[in-house]
Amino acid sequence: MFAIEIKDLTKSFKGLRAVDGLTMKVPVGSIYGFIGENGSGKSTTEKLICGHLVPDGGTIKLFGKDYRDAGVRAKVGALIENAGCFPNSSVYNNLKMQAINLGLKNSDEEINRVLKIVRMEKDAQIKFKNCSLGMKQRVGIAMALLGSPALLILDEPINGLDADGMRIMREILTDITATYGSTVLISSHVFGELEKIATHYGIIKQGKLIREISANEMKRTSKSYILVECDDNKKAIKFLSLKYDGAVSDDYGKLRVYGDEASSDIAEYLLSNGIRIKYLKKNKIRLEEYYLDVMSRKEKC
Amino acid sequence: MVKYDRTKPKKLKSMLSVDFLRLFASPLLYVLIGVSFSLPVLILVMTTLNGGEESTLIFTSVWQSISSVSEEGATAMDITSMMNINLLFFLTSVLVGIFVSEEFKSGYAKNIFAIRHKKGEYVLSKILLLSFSGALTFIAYFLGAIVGGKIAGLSFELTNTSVTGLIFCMLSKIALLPLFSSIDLLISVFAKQKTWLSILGSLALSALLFPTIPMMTPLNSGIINLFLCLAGGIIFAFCGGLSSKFILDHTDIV
Amino acid sequence: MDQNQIIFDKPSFIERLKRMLGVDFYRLLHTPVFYIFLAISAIIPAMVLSMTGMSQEGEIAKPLYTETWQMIAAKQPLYVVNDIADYANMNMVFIFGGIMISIFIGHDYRSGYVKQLFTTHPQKQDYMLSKSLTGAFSMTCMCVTYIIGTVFSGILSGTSFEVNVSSLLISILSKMILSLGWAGLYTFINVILRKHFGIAIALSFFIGTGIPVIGAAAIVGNSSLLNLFLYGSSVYACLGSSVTAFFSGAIVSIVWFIFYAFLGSVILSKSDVY
Amino acid sequence: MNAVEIHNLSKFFGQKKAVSGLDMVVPEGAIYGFIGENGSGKSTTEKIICGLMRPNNGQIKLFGKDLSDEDVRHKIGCLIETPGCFPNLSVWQNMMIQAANISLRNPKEKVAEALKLVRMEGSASNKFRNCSLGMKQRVGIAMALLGNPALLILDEPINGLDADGIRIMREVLTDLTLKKKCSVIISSHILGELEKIATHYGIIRRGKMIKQVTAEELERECPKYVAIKPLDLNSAENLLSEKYIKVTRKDNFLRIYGDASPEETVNYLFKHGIKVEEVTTEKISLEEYYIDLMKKGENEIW
Repeated sequence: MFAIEIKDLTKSFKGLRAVDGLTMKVPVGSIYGFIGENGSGKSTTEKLICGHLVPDGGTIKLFGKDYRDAGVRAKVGALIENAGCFPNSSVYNNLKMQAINLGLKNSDEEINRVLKIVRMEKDAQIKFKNCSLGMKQRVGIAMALLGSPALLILDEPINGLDADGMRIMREILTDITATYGSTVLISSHVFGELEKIATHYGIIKQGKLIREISANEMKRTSKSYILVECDDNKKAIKFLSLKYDGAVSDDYGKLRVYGDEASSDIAEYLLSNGIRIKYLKKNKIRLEEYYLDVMSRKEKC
Repeated sequence: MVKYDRTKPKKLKSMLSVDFLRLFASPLLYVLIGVSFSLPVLILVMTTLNGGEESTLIFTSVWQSISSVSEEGATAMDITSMMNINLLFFLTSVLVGIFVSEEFKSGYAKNIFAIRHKKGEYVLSKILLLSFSGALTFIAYFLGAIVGGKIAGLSFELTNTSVTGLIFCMLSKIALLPLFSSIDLLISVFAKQKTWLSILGSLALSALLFPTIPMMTPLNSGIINLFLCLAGGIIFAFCGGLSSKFILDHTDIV
Repeated sequence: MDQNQIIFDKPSFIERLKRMLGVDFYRLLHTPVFYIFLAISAIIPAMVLSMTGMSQEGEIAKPLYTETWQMIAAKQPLYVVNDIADYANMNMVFIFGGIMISIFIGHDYRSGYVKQLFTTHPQKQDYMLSKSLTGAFSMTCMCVTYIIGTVFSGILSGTSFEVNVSSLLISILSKMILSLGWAGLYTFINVILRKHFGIAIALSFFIGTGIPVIGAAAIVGNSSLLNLFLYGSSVYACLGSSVTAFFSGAIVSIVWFIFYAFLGSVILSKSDVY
Repeated sequence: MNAVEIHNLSKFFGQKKAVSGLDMVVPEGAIYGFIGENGSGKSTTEKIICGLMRPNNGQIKLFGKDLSDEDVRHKIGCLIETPGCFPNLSVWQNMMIQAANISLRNPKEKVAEALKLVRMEGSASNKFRNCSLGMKQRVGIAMALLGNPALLILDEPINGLDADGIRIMREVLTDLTLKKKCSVIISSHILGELEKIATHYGIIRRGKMIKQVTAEELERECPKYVAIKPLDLNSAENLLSEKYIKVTRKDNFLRIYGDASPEETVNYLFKHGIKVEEVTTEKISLEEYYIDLMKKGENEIW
């Protein structure tokens, strides 16, 4: 079952096609990293899912039901662009209103729970307009977490969070997907952070989803290789190409051995032939490289 | 230091161009000019064209919508002496309130005050600009009164005043504008982001000063009235400007 | 917890409306806007009552209002403004109500909280109904404070209090019922013009003053056709009104309320939230 | 000559001390990385430098002159928290207003150039409120850079920028500081990006500057180490700790500090029959340095 299923969704503003035939599937319980350039239609898609914008065409299904179904939408938590809070009311009052809006019975208890999660218990009485950028972001996250939603849509939640805030963010998302089985759609430009928690990725370019892949699939399919550098590379390459056919020297003064041999065996082989190793690394594909590689490809696969 | 594109800081000129650019780019001024043109038309047309029954709002001549003649009940707080051009001073309070608080609310004040230490130019440029736009609304009202008078078929002849009296009356009212805009600026600079406070505050202060206007600028005002209004306007603008500068100097901009 | 266990119990219409109303009332009672307007509608009658009429040829100005209850409603339904006393009565509450609802809804959109509302409430009629009901409630409260203000200023200025009590009650009740229709109208204006707060509040003020109906009355004269309009029936609920006036006002109000709520929901569901 | 010199600066909001006794020195032409947690007083300090907030006490000197010197203040460019633009005016109009604000000689051409720099020339005509978060941030940066300022203060400019946007900003900042000798104060939480361009660092905690260091000093203070991922962690650790003085363990990697060379350590392990999966020479990253600094108690640092 998919938490979000979108089929050729289109949305244009005054002639400019923000979302253009987007098709997307977000499995339940996953943390779906939604990546793309500024203005590639990420926020627009998220607003369409939350019903903030009316699509020109295409269908959106949440948990198998139409996205306009009130039951499903009551279990959606969203933080898009900024936390929509009343500036003159205190943080606590804003959360109280959202708790009433969600019809939560034990609202005070629930509010304290989410405030504790984002470490904002002591600042609950400050007026929202007096909070700093980082604190406003945490209030937005707390509001989205109210009532432990089945689907959480976060548009660049890491914006303005400090290192500590990012760590909390990661813990929240992994915890909510594990204990409540919720699904998270998160868009961000900080690939380092996203990489640590995302289970699926969707790469969007000019309003189209050009690649949708799960994290471990990405690891498997991308050509992995071993990087090695020795004090005498020429001698090393001769030995390596004897035993491994995928050995080649790249232009950064390092040797690459494609295929999935164990790096320890390669090291063992080189050392036993008296070659001293300066650098040895299993090349774990990083999200940023994968993203740049996909973006540079012209065709849509 | 390296030569920079930023020329020698001609502060007042740059501040004025910033304000004028924004004034003509946003709809605020045009809406208020529209309102001040249609206000007299509404007043004149509605009161005269009501099936002839007796009405408390009887305008004998068009110019009554500009101001009441000096000795005729100028002090009484009755309706007709209120329903004339002097209402526009309340409109200027709304204009100043919105225009200034928009600057603080959008955060553009950060860019203005980052490169200026002295707040004098900001205050002076605002007073000049807002008096100028106030004058535009007065002119629009004047034209509206003429149009309204034509439609309602009211008489245009000037009883116990002359054309010069009328012109001086209008000029001295415009001369009072710096006085009102500097006071409204004072409130708005204090209120900063809180638009409702700057508008309500300016309206309240203008209401306080309102009764003086008919006395200072009757229909048959002469050169002395103009001189008095000009002097009063400039002195008040000076004090209002200085106190606004004081507030800006001693409070956080953000 | 495996996935297909997530059950989505569809909240009933009443439940959804209750939640939305809860949010609106919480905000209404916890922010100063409502109380400021209650105070305004208490003070205004005192000020207006003290205003004197037009003074002709210098004799002392005769007071505008001879009886306190003229402040609540005019003696006979006159759609045309020829006497300020007939115009400035409790209908002014509908002007203040218009401004308050514009500020209330404008705040929703400017703060961005409307994003949360429309995330959890896909049906747009929840929003329309809840805002109209909140608006109607606040206008009724403003009527109450208006009446209190009138009574006080009446006692102070010593104007006479005798009036046909039943028709006074009818006119007060029908004006309160009419606030439903007015709230629907104001909510409609502010939701349609949500992108231009300035124009929305100006338009609400303009319609609240009833100038369009007065203009029509100036042309068409005092025909009872004007009662179909909200301003018309507000004027019709005057001191001489009978029970039929009450029912006609109630029907007009409820019809407009439903019409605007329905039209607003349809338009909203077709257009983007902001 | 220093671009910014601050001595014993403090600012109170009621009883809350936003900034207390802060000292700061930013040399001319430097890119000063300003690092600190949320609410540690970064933005407040930057607002005080721009004259947007009045300090309770403390001395501030810009280019040797006092903060009230008009000539110096005229050469400041700032982007603090959100870009201050009028929402219902178009991007172009906002930029033209800023060009008038700093009395630029040929505004149209300069504004077009600035927008081109941040790849925003295409959407110059749409209203500011309709731009996405990333595009608003680019407009804010373009506005701060207009008429190349002498002192540039950017408060978390990377917020919302995509990879391409960050790359552009990096290029622009290095170009500004090298060619035009502009000094930059930039605060950010993404230390990886900051590390690539910053020449000086200032670490602030609860309103007090706890460490000011240049990039070279940081280089020295962050020792190099050889990171080894052996198949069998414990035996490798015991073996290595005999040979080398300082060996620590961090998420199944062994770190050998001091001047150990990777070849030597690998051979040493190979002789003792310990298989190795990965060998790299690394340097302690800015992020790690910052986290260690934060863990140390406040008094320990002095």
